[in-house]
Formats: sequence, structure tokens, C-alpha cells
Amino acid sequence: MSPKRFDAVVVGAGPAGLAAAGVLSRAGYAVLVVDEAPVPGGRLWAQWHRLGSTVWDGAHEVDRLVSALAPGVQWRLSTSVEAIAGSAAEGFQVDLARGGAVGRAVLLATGAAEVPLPIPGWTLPGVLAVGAAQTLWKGWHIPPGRRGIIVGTNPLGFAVAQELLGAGVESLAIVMPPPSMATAHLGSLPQQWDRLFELAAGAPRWAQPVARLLHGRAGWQRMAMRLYPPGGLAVSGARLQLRRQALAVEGGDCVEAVTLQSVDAAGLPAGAPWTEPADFVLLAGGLRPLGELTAQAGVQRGHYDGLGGEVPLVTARLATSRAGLFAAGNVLGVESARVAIAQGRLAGWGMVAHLGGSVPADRWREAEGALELARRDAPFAFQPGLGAARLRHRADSEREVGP
Amino acid sequence: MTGRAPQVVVVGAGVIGAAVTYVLSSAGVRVTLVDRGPLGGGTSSRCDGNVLVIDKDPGYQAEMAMLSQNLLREWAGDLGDIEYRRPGSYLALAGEDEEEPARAWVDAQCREGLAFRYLEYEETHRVMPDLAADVPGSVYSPTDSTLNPLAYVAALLAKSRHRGAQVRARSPVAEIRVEQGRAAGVGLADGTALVADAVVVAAGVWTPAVLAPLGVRLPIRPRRGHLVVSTKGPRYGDVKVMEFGYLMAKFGRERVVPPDVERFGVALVYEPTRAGNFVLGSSREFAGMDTEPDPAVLHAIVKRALRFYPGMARATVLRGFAGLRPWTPDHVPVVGPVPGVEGLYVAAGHEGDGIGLAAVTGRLIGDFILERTPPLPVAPLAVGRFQEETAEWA
Amino acid sequence: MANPLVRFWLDGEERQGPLGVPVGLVLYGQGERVLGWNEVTGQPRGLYCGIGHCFECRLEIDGVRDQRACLVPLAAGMRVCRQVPPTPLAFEDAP
Amino acid sequence: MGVAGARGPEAAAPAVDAVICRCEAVALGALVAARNAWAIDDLRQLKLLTRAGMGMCQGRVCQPLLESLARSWGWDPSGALAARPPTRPWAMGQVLPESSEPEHG
Repeated sequence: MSPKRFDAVVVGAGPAGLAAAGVLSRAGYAVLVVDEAPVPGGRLWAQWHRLGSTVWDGAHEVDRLVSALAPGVQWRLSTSVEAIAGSAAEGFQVDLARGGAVGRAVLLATGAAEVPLPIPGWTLPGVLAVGAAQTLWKGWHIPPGRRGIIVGTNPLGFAVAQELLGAGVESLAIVMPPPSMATAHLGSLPQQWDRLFELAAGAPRWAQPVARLLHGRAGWQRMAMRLYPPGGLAVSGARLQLRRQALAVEGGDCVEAVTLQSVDAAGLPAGAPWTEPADFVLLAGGLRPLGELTAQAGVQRGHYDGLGGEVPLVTARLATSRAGLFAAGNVLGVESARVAIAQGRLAGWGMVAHLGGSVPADRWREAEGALELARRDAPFAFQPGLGAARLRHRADSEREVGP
Repeated sequence: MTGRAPQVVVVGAGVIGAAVTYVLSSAGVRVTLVDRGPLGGGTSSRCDGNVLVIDKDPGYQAEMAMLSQNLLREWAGDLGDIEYRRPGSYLALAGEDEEEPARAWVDAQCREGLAFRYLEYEETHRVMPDLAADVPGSVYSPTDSTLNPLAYVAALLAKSRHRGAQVRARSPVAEIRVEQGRAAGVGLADGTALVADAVVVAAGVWTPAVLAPLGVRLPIRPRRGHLVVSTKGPRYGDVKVMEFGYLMAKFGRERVVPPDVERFGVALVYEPTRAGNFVLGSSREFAGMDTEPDPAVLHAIVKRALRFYPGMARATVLRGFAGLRPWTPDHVPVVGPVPGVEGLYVAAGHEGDGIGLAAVTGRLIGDFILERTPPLPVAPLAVGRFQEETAEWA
Repeated sequence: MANPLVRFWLDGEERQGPLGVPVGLVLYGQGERVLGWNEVTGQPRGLYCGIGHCFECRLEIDGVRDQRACLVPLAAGMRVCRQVPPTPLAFEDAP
Repeated sequence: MGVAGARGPEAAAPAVDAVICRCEAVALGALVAARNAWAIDDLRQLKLLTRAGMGMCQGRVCQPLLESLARSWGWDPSGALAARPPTRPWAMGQVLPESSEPEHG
């Protein structure tokens, strides 16, 4: 049986993939959308945040993106991509469980994966990557537990802490991860504090000027940490305990407690560890672009800490170094869902052009403008140094794969 | 070479170079091993761990393999945990038409003094209860063993270092220096000169490229092989099983099989590993130096495995990988001195048997350099035996 | 919009759960934290990433092994089994 | 087991017993020990000799940890853990003709 042929195969039905599929299908191209989840939307529909005076609800965005698809878009949901081979000339073979498909152009919109925080005991059932708690509660109204500890001061952790308000969680604390050789990318605790002040994410509004003041000023910061209340500050329904680190998760068959230890204003352990009961632990180690397919498909890539890791180099219209292969969304660097949607549209037009369609100049301007706007309005950056990393990525891309 | 310990440079830190280094450093020779990449980074980390006699032609090749097995058994105690074990191995028959050649194979090996046995239907299925019911019989070789290939390389190198060998990874060789018809050492790409009384080139499929600047041509070609690794799920017996047709593929003999099995030279290899996964092989193709796995080959390997193990339909493929066997036209490695350049040796071209034949190869190179009597005739391994083919492949 | 409850079986035991919700999440909500055991250590494992990356929630579902329970929506009559790691093989040397 | 846990707080110092690779249950201490014992200087070698990153998740979870560890040791990890097909595990039974794909869409 020969695989079905499409103009475009979109891998990943998250915000970027859906937006691209919308552009391509409305332009009259035969599109296949593949995702390993049973429903489209990716992580989008568990997301929710305030945008100025309004609320930005990912679930509504999914509905909008799906209803904007032209009829005739084909779906392969609950389907993983095993490999991508071939070329634009002969068509890209997209190997799927039970068969495959051929696309003249392929969009890689595979999103991001979470970076773990490997503390002893993190393999116990009840220890979740923080995104899993988001899916449980925001997605399906299943509370993650009653007493929880979030380890790590990543923005996603703060966002989830806020979302868990109303989930029936009796106590929730955010604590620091202990330094480890395997998480050297996080730096020392003072470096993590400084990053927190830089991002100022999740901080109550009144704290933001303070955070800005403290960022980059080691002396002031140490003083502030010396004054930091041992029991932490209330932030978005959780206690933010910057002077505690989680040494280990304890339990037999699942999480029963967490071993904690105080640290001094320099981030060094102070005093004897103790345990506190908990029935769930969320690890907020951050996100990284999930680039398995971009690596396997052999597109040129570069490493950018500010983008979250290894990402493909792309033209301004999101074409990779291999003709016909495009990338959009978090696979290009961890940014907001609105950025992913804008990138998806841009890549969609890029693919239309690649497929021989004509793209009116105002479409490009519109798509590029939307991307700029989404970036300017981003409520927070997922990694420090995002702006600088984006510039470096742009410059490297321009040099290696073109404007 | 009197008055001081000889000095040898070995080029290529795969299993062959590591075994040569191990033998020489154990004999007190000062060895420097260099590799252009990480240690064991080529074929030795893209292969299985078979140490087999069962698939060797009766006679010289089987004798050489047997010698290597015995040497390895001696070395194993010194090398520590390299997952070495000796479970024996089996060749399963795909059909009744293979019965007669299989019995002839066993008879020929037994005449050479090897302990092969032909297993009738009942015994075959008692030992391998997961085999398809229509497998008519099997061949058994009790001495065959297996190990973890990269652990083997790492252990050989660790012991060699302990005995004074220098091991330099990521040190590409720019030139092999020859002075007045003698190998004088190597020059590294970073400008370092290594002086030596002898140079051994053990660079696997890269050997022809290393030797080409000296005008030495060898018909060693990369014959790619794929392997499939399962998840740690159900397993299908604790013995290593290949199909008798494996020999047909290996020696290019006629086989009646489906087109993709034929096209990729696929023959069943089933090997349970200590880690709890199992490995499925194999394929044989001339496909250049590309080691990116081809999903079509992985599928063909699994399809072939299901012909012998129908229950495997419940198992899960975790990954696939491909490596490059250093093939030679007569399926015999090239081990010995290079005619016309004194002190220059080649140890390469082991096709799919590098892991199995590393020990005997190390021993032979040691015997050449230390002027000891080799344990078997060396003429079949000679560098100069390819005069005619060389013209063809050069 | 509440999902209707349907019958399913966990290790042969009859259960009820919301139709269409991923099996692994349904089980988490029902307090079934342990979904399997690591093959190397035998220690319990459960839902971790919730997005199909880690395979820690893998279960045998309707006879198919290694299904990521965080990605498979619950269906009526589904038979869900925890996978028991195989015992290590005895690697005996030939006599 | 009680709330105090099996390990107790006093056991908590440097986390060498923290598992890095969940699937193959490889702890940080085992990675350090392997690196020293075998004189490993390359992330791919470390992976192959310890099995870290070779398990059921195909390294998706621990890859950033292993790369971070490699960087902390001064190794360049780029490309060492390159993704190869298949990017997801697949059931062997799917190659059988009778289970060929139902048409979608």
C-alpha cells in the first residue's frame, strides 16, 4: 500500500501547527495534521493567563484555531511520527505507526519538553513534571493532591501554582532545587534568585519594582535574602520559600514527604534538614525545545540558552536549512503560545510560497507584525536572555540558511 | 629491536586497536594508541557482542575464531565486568530445504574437531519454545560467547593504560612517517610527532583512507548493518539464535526470501541482553559511510524476526542503529606486515567479526612485532593477497 | 461539561471513569498512583510528564503493550493492565 | 513507611544517589564512577557504558541533564545524543500485513 500524498504534512497539532494548517488549508492545499495526542491543541488548551485587563484562555484559542481550518484537512491523531526521510523533490516520507504519508512540505511544530530536577526520590509516583499538574487540573479538573511542594522557580511553576487555586490544594509551597552537577545549567541558588528577579514572573505586582531593583545587584540581593521571611512570602496561593531547598522526596510506594533544608543568604545549607508531609511534588525545571525530529531530519541547528536549548536555524519565514522543511512554535525556542500561533501563520505562508503559491505582500507584513506584537506583549520570558538569544539566532540563521 | 623496549603507535581505537594495544602493553611494549575521534566511537560501538564460531567456514576461519574464543576466555578474568558469558548459539532453519545443508555444515565442523550438533525438531523446540512451530531443526555450537562490545574496548584500554600505554582520543593522524623504507612514526594533525619502531593501522573501514597516502591500496569496503533493540518487555528465550540462512547472506549464496529481506540482506539474529532488552539483526548492504538508520531496513529485520518468533508481535521496538562492517572480498581479515614498508602493519577488514576476532588479531600483531611464532598460518591474512582486486577497487 | 461515566477494567477489577479522559489521568484521580514498576530496580513508577514523553505511565491497554496512558482516552469496556517487569533471564554458560 | 521516609534527612548531603536516567535507573554517582573507572571523556561513551539515556523514553527526559553534566565536565555534548529513527517506540506487530492501517480522514 503506497502512502497517501499531501501538499503539506504538519507535525504537531499545538498552536503553531494548527495556525499553519489554517493558512495552508484556506489557501487550498491538501494538509495532513499529525499529533500523538488524541485531541488537537497541544499544551495550548491547559494555558491561561491575564493579558492586560482581559483573560487569555488557551481553550478558546484552540477552538478558534480548529474552526479556522478549511474543510478537508486530514487528521492523524493518537499517532506518533517515527521518522522523516526523503526530500522536497521526491516528497518527504513521514513514517507513522501503521503506514505513513508523503508531503511536498513538512512543518515541524513539535513543541517543548520539560527539563527535570533530579532530586533523590523524584521517581516516586506522585512526583510530576509541573506541566502534568497543569494538564490534570486545567485540562480535566483532576486535582494533583492536597499538600504539594513545587521545586524550582521556573515561570511555569508560578503559572501552575496560580492555576491550582481552586483545585482544593490545602497547602502549596515553592522551594529551591538543591545544586547538582546534572543541573549545572541552573547555576547556584543566588544565580537562580537573580534570574527570578530578572524575570519577575509570578511576583505580586508590588514586588515587581523590588525585583527589578535587586536584579544584578549582589550586595542588595544578599541583604534582601537575609531579610527574607523563613516561612516564605505568599505568592499566587503558594508560599514562595526562596530560602529553602528540597533535598529529597520520601515515600514507599508514592510521595509521603519532602526533606527540606534552610539555606543562608548566600545560598549555602544552614541547619539540620527536616521533613514535611506532602502527597504530591511538582518539578519546575523549565522547558526545552523538543527537537528530536529536527535533529533526525538533519536540519542545521544551534544551541541558545535563552531559547531553552538546541533549535533549528531558520529564515525569517521559518524555512530550515532543508528545502521544504519548516519549523514553528516552541521547537524554535520556548516562548508564549501567542508567539507560537504567530510563527505558525508565518510558517504557513512560507510553505504556501514554497509550494508555488503566491503570497500577497500584506500577508507577510501582517504575519510578521503579529509575531512582533505577540513578542512585545508576552507576559513574561521563560528564560533569561531571551531577547539576546533571539538576535544571535537570527544572525546565525541569516548567515547559515539565509534571510 | 634490542637494548630498549620497542615503541609502537597503533592507529584506531576500536576493538582491534584496543586488543593490539592490550597485547603489546602486556608484553612490555611502549604503545601509543591514537584515534581521530572518541575511543570506540566507530564500528565497535555500533555492533553486537557476538563471539562466534557457528557462522565460520569450516577449516581456517573456524580455527581462527576458536583461537580467539579461547584467548578471550583467558582475558575475561583480567578485564573485569564486560558482560562476558558463554551461552552457546543456535542456527534455526527456515525450511526443510535447509536441513541437508545444515547437517552437512555440522558434519564438516565436527570433522575439524569442533563440538557442533544438529538438533532435531523436538530438541530444537524444547530449547527454544518461542520458535515458530514450522522450524524443522537447528544447529548448536556450545562454545559461542557474547559480551558488551564497548565495555570490552573500554576494559582493554583501561588495562593497557595501567600497563603504561598512552591513549589519545580526538587525535587525527595527518601522516604515517616512512624513512628509508621503514615506518618511523606518525604525525598528528595538531603537529605532534610520535616516533615509533612500528606502526599498526587498525582503522576498520577507514583503513584504506589512512593507508592511501603511502600508495597502499586495500579492498576494504563499508558493509552496513542495522540492529533493532527492543524495550525491556517480554523476551523470547535466553539463548542466542540466528537463522541458518544468515550464512547464505554472509557468503552471498542463494536464498529464497521476500524481496525486502533479499534487498537489505536481512537474516535473523536474536540476542537477549543482560540489561533486559533484546537485540534483533541483521542486514548487509553496501551503502557508503552513512550510519543513519533506515526505517525500511528496521521494518524488514522485524518482519524477518516475526517469521521465526511469531509471539514477538507483542514486543516493542525501542531503537535502531547502524554500523559499518569492514568487508573484504574473501571475508577474511587483513592482518600482517605491509610489503615494502618495514615496521608497518595492518589489522583490519574483520567484516562482522571484529569483536570475535579481536583477541586473536591482537595476538598475531604481537607475534609479528615481537617476532614470536604465530599460533596459526598467516598467509591467508596477508596484506598482499588482493593484488588483482586492488586494481578493481582502487 | 462533565464526561459520562463508563465501565472499564483495571487489572481485571471493574471500575468506572469519565469517558474520553486519558486513562493515566483517570487512574491518578482515582488515587492509583502506581502504574508500573521499573524493570531495573522493581520500584514503583507512575504518571510523570503527562504529555507522552516519558513513558512512565505505560500500560497494556486492550492487549497492546507500552501504551502511554496519558495519551489514551478512556473508552467503555477498556481493559487496562499494569505491566509486570519480566524476571531477569538466567544466563547460564553452556557446559 | 512513616513520614520520616526510608532515607531520613541526615542522608541528604550531595545527591549522588539522585537518579538521572529514570528508565535505566542510573544515579549521578554511577555516572561519576563510570567516568573515572573507564576514563571516559565523551557523552556518547558515557551513555553506552552506563546505559543512561538508553531506556524506554529514548533519552527524552534525561538528555538535558546528561548534557548539563557533560558541560560541567568540560565536554562538548552537541550531537552526542543525536536522535535517530524511530523517534518513538513502535509495536513489532505493526509490520504484519493483516494489521495494515485503517484509512483515516
